[in-house]
Amino acid sequence: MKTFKLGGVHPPENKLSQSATIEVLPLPETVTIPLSQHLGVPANPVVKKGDSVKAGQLIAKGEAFISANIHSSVSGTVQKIDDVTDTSGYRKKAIVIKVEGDEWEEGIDLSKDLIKDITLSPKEIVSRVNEKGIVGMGGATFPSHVKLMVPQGKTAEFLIINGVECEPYLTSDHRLMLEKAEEMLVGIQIQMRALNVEKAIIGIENNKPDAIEHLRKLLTEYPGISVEPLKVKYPQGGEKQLIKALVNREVPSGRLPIEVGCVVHNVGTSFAVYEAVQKNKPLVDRVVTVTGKGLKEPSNFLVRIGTPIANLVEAAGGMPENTGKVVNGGPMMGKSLSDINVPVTKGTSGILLFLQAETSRKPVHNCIRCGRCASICPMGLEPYLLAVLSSHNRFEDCEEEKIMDCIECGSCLYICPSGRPLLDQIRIGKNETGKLIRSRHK
Amino acid sequence: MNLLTVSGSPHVYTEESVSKIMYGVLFSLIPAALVSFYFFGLAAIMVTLTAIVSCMFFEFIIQKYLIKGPVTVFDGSAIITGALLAFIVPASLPLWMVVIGSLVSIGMAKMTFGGLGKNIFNPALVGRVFLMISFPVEMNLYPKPTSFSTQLTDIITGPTPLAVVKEGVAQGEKVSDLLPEVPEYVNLLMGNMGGSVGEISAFAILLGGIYMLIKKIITWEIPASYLGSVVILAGILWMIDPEVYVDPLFHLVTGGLMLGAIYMATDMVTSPMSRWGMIVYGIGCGFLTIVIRIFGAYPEGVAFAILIMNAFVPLINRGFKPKRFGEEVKNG
Amino acid sequence: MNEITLISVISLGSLGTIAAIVLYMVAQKFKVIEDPRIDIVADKLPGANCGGCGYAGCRALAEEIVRKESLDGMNCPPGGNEVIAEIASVLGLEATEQDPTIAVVRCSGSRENAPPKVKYEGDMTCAFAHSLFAGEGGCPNGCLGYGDCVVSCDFDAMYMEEETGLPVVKDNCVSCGACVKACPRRIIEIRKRGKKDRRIFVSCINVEKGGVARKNCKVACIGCGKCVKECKFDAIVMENNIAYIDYNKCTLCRKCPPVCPTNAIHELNFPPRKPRPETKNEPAKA
Amino acid sequence: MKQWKNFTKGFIKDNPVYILLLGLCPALGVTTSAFNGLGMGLATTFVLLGSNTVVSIIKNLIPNKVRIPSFIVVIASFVTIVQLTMEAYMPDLFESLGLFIPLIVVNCLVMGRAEAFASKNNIGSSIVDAMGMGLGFTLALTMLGGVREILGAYSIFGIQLIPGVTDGMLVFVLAPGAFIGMGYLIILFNYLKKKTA
Amino acid sequence: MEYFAIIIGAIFVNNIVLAQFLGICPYIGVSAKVSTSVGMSGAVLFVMTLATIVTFLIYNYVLEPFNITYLQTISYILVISSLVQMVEIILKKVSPELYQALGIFLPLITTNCAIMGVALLTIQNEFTLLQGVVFAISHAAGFALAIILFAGIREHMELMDLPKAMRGAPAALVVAGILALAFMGFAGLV
Amino acid sequence: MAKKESTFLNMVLSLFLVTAAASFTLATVYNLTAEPIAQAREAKRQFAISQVVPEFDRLESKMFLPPDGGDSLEFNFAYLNNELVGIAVNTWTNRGYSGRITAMVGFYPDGRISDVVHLQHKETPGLGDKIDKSKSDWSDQFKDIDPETTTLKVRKDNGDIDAITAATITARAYCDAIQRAYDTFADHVLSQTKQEEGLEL
Ligand SMILES: Cc1cc2nc3c(=O)[nH]c(=O)nc-3n(C[C@H](O)[C@H](O)[C@H](O)COP(=O)(O)O)c2cc1C
Ligand SMILES: Cc1cc2nc3c(=O)[nH]c(=O)nc-3n(C[C@H](O)[C@H](O)[C@H](O)COP(=O)(O)O)c2cc1C
Ligand SMILES: Cc1cc2nc3c(=O)[nH]c(=O)nc-3n(C[C@H](O)[C@H](O)[C@H](O)COP(=O)(O)O)c2cc1C
Ligand SMILES: Cc1cc2nc3c(=O)[nH]c(=O)nc-3n(C[C@H](O)[C@H](O)[C@H](O)CO)c2cc1C
Ligand code: SF4
Ligand code: SF4
Ligand code: SF4
Ligand code: SF4
Ligand code: FES
Repeated sequence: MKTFKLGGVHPPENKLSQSATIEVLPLPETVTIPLSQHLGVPANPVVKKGDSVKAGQLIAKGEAFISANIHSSVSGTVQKIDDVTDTSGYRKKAIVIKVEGDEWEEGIDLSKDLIKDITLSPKEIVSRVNEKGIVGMGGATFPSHVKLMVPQGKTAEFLIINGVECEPYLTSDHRLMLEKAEEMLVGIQIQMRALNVEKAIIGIENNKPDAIEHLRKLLTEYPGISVEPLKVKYPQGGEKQLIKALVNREVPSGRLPIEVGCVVHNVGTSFAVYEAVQKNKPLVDRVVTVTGKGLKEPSNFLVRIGTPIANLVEAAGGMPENTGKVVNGGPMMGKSLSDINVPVTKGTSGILLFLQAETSRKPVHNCIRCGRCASICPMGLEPYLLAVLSSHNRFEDCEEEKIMDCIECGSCLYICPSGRPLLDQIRIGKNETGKLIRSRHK
Repeated sequence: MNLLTVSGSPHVYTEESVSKIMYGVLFSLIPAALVSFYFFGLAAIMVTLTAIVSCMFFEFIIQKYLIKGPVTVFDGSAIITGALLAFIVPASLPLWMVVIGSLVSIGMAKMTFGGLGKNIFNPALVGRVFLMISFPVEMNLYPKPTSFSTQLTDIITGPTPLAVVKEGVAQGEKVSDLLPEVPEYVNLLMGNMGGSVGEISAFAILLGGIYMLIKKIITWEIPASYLGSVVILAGILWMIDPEVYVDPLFHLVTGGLMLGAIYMATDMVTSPMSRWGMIVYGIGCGFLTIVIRIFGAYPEGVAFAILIMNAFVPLINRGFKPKRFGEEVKNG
Repeated sequence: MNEITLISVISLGSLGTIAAIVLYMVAQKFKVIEDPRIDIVADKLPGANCGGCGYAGCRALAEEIVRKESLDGMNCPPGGNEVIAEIASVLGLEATEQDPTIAVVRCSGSRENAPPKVKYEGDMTCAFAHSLFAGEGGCPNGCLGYGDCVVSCDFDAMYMEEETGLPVVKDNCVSCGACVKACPRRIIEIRKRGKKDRRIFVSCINVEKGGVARKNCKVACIGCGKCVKECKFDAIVMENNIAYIDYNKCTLCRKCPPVCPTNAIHELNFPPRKPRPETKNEPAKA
Repeated sequence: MKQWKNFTKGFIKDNPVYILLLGLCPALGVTTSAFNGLGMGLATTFVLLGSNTVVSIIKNLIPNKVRIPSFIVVIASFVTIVQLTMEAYMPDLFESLGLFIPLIVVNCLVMGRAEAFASKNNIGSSIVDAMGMGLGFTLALTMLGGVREILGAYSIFGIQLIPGVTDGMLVFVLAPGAFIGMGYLIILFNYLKKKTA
Repeated sequence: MEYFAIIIGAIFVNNIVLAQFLGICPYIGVSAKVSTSVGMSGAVLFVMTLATIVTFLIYNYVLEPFNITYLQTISYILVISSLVQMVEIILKKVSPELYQALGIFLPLITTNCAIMGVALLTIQNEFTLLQGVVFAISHAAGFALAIILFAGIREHMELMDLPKAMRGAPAALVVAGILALAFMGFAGLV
Repeated sequence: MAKKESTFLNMVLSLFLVTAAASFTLATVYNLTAEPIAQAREAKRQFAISQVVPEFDRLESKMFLPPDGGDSLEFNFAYLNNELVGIAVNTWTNRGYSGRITAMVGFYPDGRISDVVHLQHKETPGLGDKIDKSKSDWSDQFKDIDPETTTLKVRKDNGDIDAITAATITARAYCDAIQRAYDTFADHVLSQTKQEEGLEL
């Protein structure tokens, strides 16, 4: 079975919510929709305080090349457009909407019917995806329409669909592949047309045999698409690792996948593309896994963007008394929250509740130079070295040692027996090195 | 109040920890210790205990009163240093010398550089070489193995097999005439020979090594390349003239080679990080060991070889980087 | 004069002469035009070529000094400070006489005033914490308390105070500015030392609106503007919800600190005031 | 007062060996015993004294370009004088210091003081400087020699500390002991310097 | 075989820095970076060879015949220093790149025990000119080995945050001591 | 006084003067010390000889080639009242731990060793330097032995000499030096006396 070669770790999988079907979460009282839910420039609001909006209505426009439109996820009145506390505790601009009923913008097809015929041209597809504010659902929230435009002089050979879900605990993609498989496959076909590629490969780790099975059965109707089971290994979902595993090509350091003829999209993105193109529905809801060992009912919810995370936790049985940490995303790459009243955004794939006993980091010792971090780094870097160079402010050396190649997968910090804050220090190093490199280009 | 914790990703961590690794090593040392206690009796036990206790003591004193940092005596690394230091000195060594060795190991070779993980040279080996140069007389008297004895003084000493062969060859005697003077290979393998406390039984050490390999405490690269290069080099010389150069198997099972290759060269702190670095390091150790054993003044070269290669580690780490992802474009 | 003496004098003398001639010729023939200041500086150096400065000999140091036009971090063990001072005067590098300055920490969000709302784990540096979240106390501008500034100080002029968790600048600060650069939140400012080392400054840089700021921290500047009105010398400006005292205009009249409703204005090294009814918060005592 | 400071600075604050790290080779090479250290130290002090004096006398007669060769010649002369005298009257010491006597000529300390101090100061100060630095050097060498002798042979200035025991920790008589001993003595001197500052 | 003994002896057994204590100042001073120590080694190689040749000639064709060997020290240092200064001046003009890589170390070496020491030892050992050259080159190689190894270790220690009191010279000397201990293992190779 | 300009003439002249003055001074010192140095050397030789042979009033020196080649050895025949009381042989070996060892071996005219003292060595202090009489009485074991009947080898090599602990190499080398002295002695002196004795018979 295929997998990527270099490094990788095997954290316990803990897919607690694996068999919980996707439930639709009831509407909250207010939603808070941040203006920056994607990689790139924040969107500019096009509504004012007091305006009444419908679900699916454009409320903020992404005007830069790398930016994305934002639509209202509910119907109601705009309460304010102001700074609110975001996941990190800093304050960012957001539109707060008081929910009144559930009225949708016209032209949005809310039926469950599967529409297979693709009528739009590639160009139209891209502009539809752009218009509907689709961003990558795999975590990076990179505006998808950008990735659907092949740069001049390059050709895409493969569309790679990321159904790996290598993060422990998370199951939203898994459920999506089981419950919305056909829609997703149509979405993939749409993306193939936009990119003008013949082949699409869906990579799925073999801890999801039911999903592999299910998709394989459906594939006969969708030529050009294949499913490839992969050996479980974190971070297989990283796009460079996935490309290596599936087509054995290495994206060169500092380059994009298109360099080796690949474009990677997440299964959730394909589903969102389907809805945008065939149903005219903007990205206003998503599947979120709510899980954790202390939680009563680990679940998968279909949630409107902007719903407070507290609501999700409540719906999954309430926050356990001895919760020590709440993480937005997976345990390896997610962000820990200082406040659970922050909203779900386009990039929220899961909410993870850790008990106090589970969360603590190990006491920090000196690095014993065991080399484990270097041996598991999927990018072939030397985390111990990068960390120490970064903490000595030696950013030129960091650059030399390819710190910018780090995908922040967290494997190194996970594995280190000395509990070194490797990734923490590497992140600082990446930031500063990035600044250094940019200042040189100026 | 129950505050939420904030930290950077990731949020899950392995169960591995420094002390788990260290105690794993200690556990794997048990067979070798038992063999030596059997052959050298109470003297070996005393030397081992003294070394361990004094290493821990010095580590504690220095961390607490000189560096004034956190005290980590129980992370196990000082215990290993003590145990390994004891394992590479003769069982008949006066205990006060063992204490000096411990002071040198911990105080000079480890704490001078800031403690665990920061030292450049293997502490136990620095201790041993220091003793060897300081007290050549005492460090050259090796007790003869007996079955368990409680004798502490007037131990009968004799040369180690390596010394017998080296001395003999230097006098122009033939290897085939010398081999009958040393124990048979089975005895050499099991540990029935003169030598330092813990180095005598290649077999027991191998057992410990296999345990550490399975537990992933060490990797195969260093022991394999070290032992391999010794066998190859000794083999070449042996094929040139078997009457002057003893056979490779003899090199493998005598002296501190096995202990060195499995426990000392593999000390992660003082060995290279990347796979190829480790292999180069192992080969360097093997080469130097043979050079010193065969051409140098000392019958045994493991300690010097590893220390010298320790000094090369920073350069090796610079020169042998892991293969980076996307370094060379390979398509297809 | 016996024979040995004669031979000695002749042979050594001719060696010396030859050396001088050859050196002169070579020096003439292979002249390289260089910054004349290098020669001047090299002349001042001991010429021991010991390498103690970390450069390859005296001339190398001289070249480096002239190239960088600075003496930062350069020293000459045999020559000592006198030599360096001399070079400084030759090159005109002395710091022009200035009002003495000192680093000032502009935050008082101690553990008590801004109680922690979450717990932080990980690399205990302000740099990383800053990039990760707003801080345990919740103030996105306030001191994180992990002491990057203290670490950066080469002069042992800062320490972290145990109870408050805030850094304190000691008197021996040379205002090198290292801590200013090290603080990811730009909390530290180099200010005039003031007469008799007396200083008045607003110990807060939170630009959030008053209410929000106050929610996290009891001693935050809430931008109420009372001090601005109080100051007779126009030394206080209000921008972005935060008051700032211009040390060039401030006359140390001590009028503003009492009017601040949150005690955000600090005065240092003044004689104690007559006791006031309310208890005053004074975390940063130098 | 100033002269006194000038004189004593070489003892701790600017100790040529431990603080300035000058003239390390003889400091390490000959200090197998306190006596050797003392001998070497005094020999160096003599050269220092002589060269500082002469250099401060002739400093204005020498054109810049041949300044260094001239100073070297002056120093070398004094070294040779020491060499010859010692060979004649202290042959044993001469033998044990061996190569390091002629090498005084390249001792950075001697050249450094000649250049840095004597070529800029009058005779009086130059002599004081030479004495101070020389004695600091002697102190350093004697100390290192003493430490090495005590640890390496359990004796000091040839006097056995433990009657009957002559073999100490040999390392300290050999090369590694010199480095190690000096390493820790530097720590001591840094500490003393801090204390006295 | 004799040359082999000279080479091994000079590089390993009697390493100029670690066993003979010559050239310690640059060993401690110019070993902060691997790149500079490589440059330094090159310069030492060059000067040591040159100085050995010249002093050999001076000794055998001037001092010895005129019976004024007591002028050894003074004539050597005079000749070596002038020579090096000359080479430096020429190098600076002729090849600025080489000067940057090697030349800047030249003045540092002039007044250095290693050069003088090897020149004196060549005479003491009664070598022929060729042996002397081999001797000098091997010693330079020994110097290079010691200083480059050491520079690697120092670069590494730079990142290790040693205890404050140990930083700099003390740690460097202790490392040198342990290195010297380790090099004693080469004893008896020749 | 202003510094002199670096003109050609100034440079050459001053350097010449400095070197000339230096060499003149040195030559003077040399002349003054030449005598004491020679004396010191001679005293040392005399002292070494007197340590290994019985009291004497006259010395005669001769050089002999050792039978295995190599540098010739200096034989000092010591006479008391014109009677040969002993022969001090300045011998050497290159088999020391580090470099050459030279020693003075004293023989009685009948071939027995009267005493041995080292002259120069570079052996390791604390180990090999036990050949030094002031460091250890190890070399006393050579007194009064007859190399004819005693094998001058360390016990390890099946000889009769106790090695120095942990410094067998030095001990071996010392034996080698003494053996060389004896061999030469036997070749050139003993055989002659034997011949003379034989003639007399
Ligand atoms: C500045 C920038 C430009 C990008 N341009 C393209 C592009 O032209 N085509 C494309 O397929 N992906 C593009 N990407 C997307 C990346 O390849 C990648 O999918 C995205 O960063 C998220 O991946 P991750 O979740 O593995 O980090 C771009 C990303 C960045 C940051
Ligand atoms: C360490 C790492 C792990 C990732 N794991 C996954 C994953 O399990 N599933 C996934 O869909 N994307 C994962 N991603 C994101 C992908 O790299 C990539 O951004 C995504 O598949 C692109 O698709 P999208 O733009 O549609 O999100 C991971 C990224 C990184 C850096
Ligand atoms: C630094 C050092 C110095 C040594 N010095 C001597 C010495 O002076 N004489 C000597 O015979 N052996 C010397 N040795 C060699 C060892 O002591 C060697 O083991 C010993 O000579 C072998 O003889 P043994 O059989 O007595 O142990 C020295 C070894 C080292 C490492
Ligand atoms: C596999 C392994 C081997 C070790 N070998 C040694 C050793 O040879 N000598 C020693 O002092 N410590 C050894 N240690 C312990 C520890 O790493 C050592 O004390 C550090 O070098 C101290 O910084 C070893 C540890 C491990 C895990
Ligand atoms: S976080 Fe970066 S450095 Fe660490 S293992 Fe992942 S890619 Fe490597
Ligand atoms: S895993 Fe941790 S202890 Fe091991 S080398 Fe990396 S940072 Fe050091
Ligand atoms: S870093 Fe500089 S400015 Fe800051 S406290 Fe220290 S000396 Fe003062
Ligand atoms: S002032 Fe800045 S650098 Fe210093 S502790 Fe506070 S946040 Fe950190
Ligand atoms: S004293 Fe030898 S190089 Fe400085």
